[in-house]
Amino acid sequence: MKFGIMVSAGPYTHQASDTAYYFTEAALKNGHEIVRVFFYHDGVNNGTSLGVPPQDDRNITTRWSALAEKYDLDMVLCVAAAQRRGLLDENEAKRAGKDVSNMAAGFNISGLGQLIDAGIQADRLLVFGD
Amino acid sequence: MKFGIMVSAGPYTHQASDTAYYFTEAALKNGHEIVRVFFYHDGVNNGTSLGVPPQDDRNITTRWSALAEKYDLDMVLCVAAAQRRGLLDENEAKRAGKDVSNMAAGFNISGLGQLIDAGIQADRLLVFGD
Amino acid sequence: MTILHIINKSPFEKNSLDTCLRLAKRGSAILLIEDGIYAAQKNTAVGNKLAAAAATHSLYALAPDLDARGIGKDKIIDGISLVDYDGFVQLTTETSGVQSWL
Amino acid sequence: MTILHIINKSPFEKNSLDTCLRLAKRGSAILLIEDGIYAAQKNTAVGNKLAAAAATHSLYALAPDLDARGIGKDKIIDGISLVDYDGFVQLTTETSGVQSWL
Amino acid sequence: MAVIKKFLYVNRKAPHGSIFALESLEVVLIGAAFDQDVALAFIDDGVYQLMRNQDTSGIGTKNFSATYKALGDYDISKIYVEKESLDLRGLSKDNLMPLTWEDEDDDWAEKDSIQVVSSTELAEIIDNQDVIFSF
Amino acid sequence: MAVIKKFLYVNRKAPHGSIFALESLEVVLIGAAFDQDVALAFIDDGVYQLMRNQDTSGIGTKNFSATYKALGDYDISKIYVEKESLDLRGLSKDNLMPLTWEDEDDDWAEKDSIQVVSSTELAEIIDNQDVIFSF
Repeated sequence: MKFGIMVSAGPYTHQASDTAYYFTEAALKNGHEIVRVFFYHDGVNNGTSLGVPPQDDRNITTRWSALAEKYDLDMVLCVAAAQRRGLLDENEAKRAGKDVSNMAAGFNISGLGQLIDAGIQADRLLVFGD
Repeated sequence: MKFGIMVSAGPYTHQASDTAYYFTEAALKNGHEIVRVFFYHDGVNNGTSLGVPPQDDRNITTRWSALAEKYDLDMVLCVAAAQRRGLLDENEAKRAGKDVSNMAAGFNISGLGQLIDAGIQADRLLVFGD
Repeated sequence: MTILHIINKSPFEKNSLDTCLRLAKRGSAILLIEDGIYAAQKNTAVGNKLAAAAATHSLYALAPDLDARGIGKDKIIDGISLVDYDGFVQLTTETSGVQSWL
Repeated sequence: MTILHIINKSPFEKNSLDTCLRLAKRGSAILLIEDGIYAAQKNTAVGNKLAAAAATHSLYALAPDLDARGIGKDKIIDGISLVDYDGFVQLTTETSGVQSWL
Repeated sequence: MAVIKKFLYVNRKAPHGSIFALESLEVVLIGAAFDQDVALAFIDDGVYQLMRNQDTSGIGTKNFSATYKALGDYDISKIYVEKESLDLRGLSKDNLMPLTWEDEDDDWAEKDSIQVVSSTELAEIIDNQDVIFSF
Repeated sequence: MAVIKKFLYVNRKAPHGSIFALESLEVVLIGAAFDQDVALAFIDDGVYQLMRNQDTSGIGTKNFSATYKALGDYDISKIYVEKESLDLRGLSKDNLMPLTWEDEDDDWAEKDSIQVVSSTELAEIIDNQDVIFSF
């Protein structure tokens, strides 16, 4: 079965981002397909390359990155939500006149159309949020 | 009178960060002193230098930076909360082996002791959050 | 002197107002801000609860937050005083401390 | 076939469960996750409401979230089935769609 | 031919106190270009999003409430408001902004987009969706 | 001499679903070094923070519940739990972790830190604080 996943909450602050991860991982392990993981609202903060959680805690961002690498996942941050909250890839940073970007490996920035498209392509769409 | 301000919510996502700003501005205009504005939890996201809100919207971070400049405000992000969420100044970035930092003008990173200290120094401590 | 209690959450969504009304000492002040101002509208179950509290507490609401939400000043409970941000600051100086019921 | 309703908020803090119980069609499934699992404990006002819903809905709770919160399996309402993350995925394939009551 | 799916946007949060109402509207507007069978539901504090006379000038945020009136231009004509949510808040349809659309199959007659529905009706609608976005 | 202020940490959120309980505890531990008159209040879902037998291994997050037991070592001995909050949730003190401190003025006798208080008592306590941190 094909799943679309929407993540609406930031990492660490709400458990929703953890639950989304475990659900996605379980779906993949059970042979399902993930059409896309779309990060919206504060969910875009999952994609920061600058997070430095305590040593004895999980690293939510690198965990997503590793999952994306392993399963060739399509992970998209909403561009409007990301710009508002200070998540920029190199292109967006350049366009905004900023000299740095902070996008972690495996995450891409794109428009909200990708969320709608995930809804169309997937057999089930799930929202994890606050 | 001396005020301490704690901001617990991120910019744009919750109005708490706007209310904290307007309260702080009104207190200053009315001749009061702000001991410190301490950003905790998702509040640390107010200090990102990479936010690019829509043209027709307020820029919450630059608004804080301008207020700090005008009134010589002490604005502190909690180091532990900031590291977890990917907010790093140059020192923290270097220590974490990251090649970029994303701290906006007027914000500093320090420990939770600065929050307690604000509670001790101030006549009133207010929490704005989600 | 008593403290100022602040409510910024909708009473229809969260339990913050109920808890505040249970734990705000008689004589203390209660200020509604942000989505908390939805409690101010009269003739609702919530509004009636708050109207009853007007007998024992000083009630305030932040006017710009009422305006933003389209709640007319003629629709709010008798006994609620409206303040602007300056008035909010003033309130905190007249009370002995502040508790935010997030 | 009916949809799966997901609750991730405490019923003592937010109105999500009440709204879900009002709007989940008879026969549909309800899954408690994260802080939503606090609704699963029996012999509370909330628990009794949910126990009543067991007659008309299929009820589930995410076991790792129960464990995290120290709610013993012997303390939960009869009629709630426990699932792990694999079971959660399975549930979404057996229902026709998903609504999250955030 | 591509399958047309039933999309429902569920709005349960009050405007202004948090960004969910605004960011939900942004999804709806983008989604309108995709030719799906779209409906919006306003439940619980979500009904406050449609209040008349919202004026955000005092809090310095964008007053996006006018945008709801443009939904008809995007061919979004099914806007469900739960009656129980209105009742609990002491509101009726008169407190909400009038939202309309023009029916091209009926000589472009202007019609009301808002349908106040009971919990029972809304439960049926929700259960019939293919995709539900929750805010 | 420095004035000693009354600090109250108000905990109203459940653990694990959000980070507020954990980040509140971090403030309390740092604050303990400042020699103020510190108390903690657990109200509403905050009482769940003190539940026995929390095991987070299945959700992959830190089990910080053991840390509450260390509060006594930081000379934090005033832990108020609202009775009404426990009652509503079908809980009693027996469901909570035992938290103790050692009274140096009483030959280091081990004493109970948790005081279950009524709303009326807690209202009085809250009103008497100089600084309240809310989570």
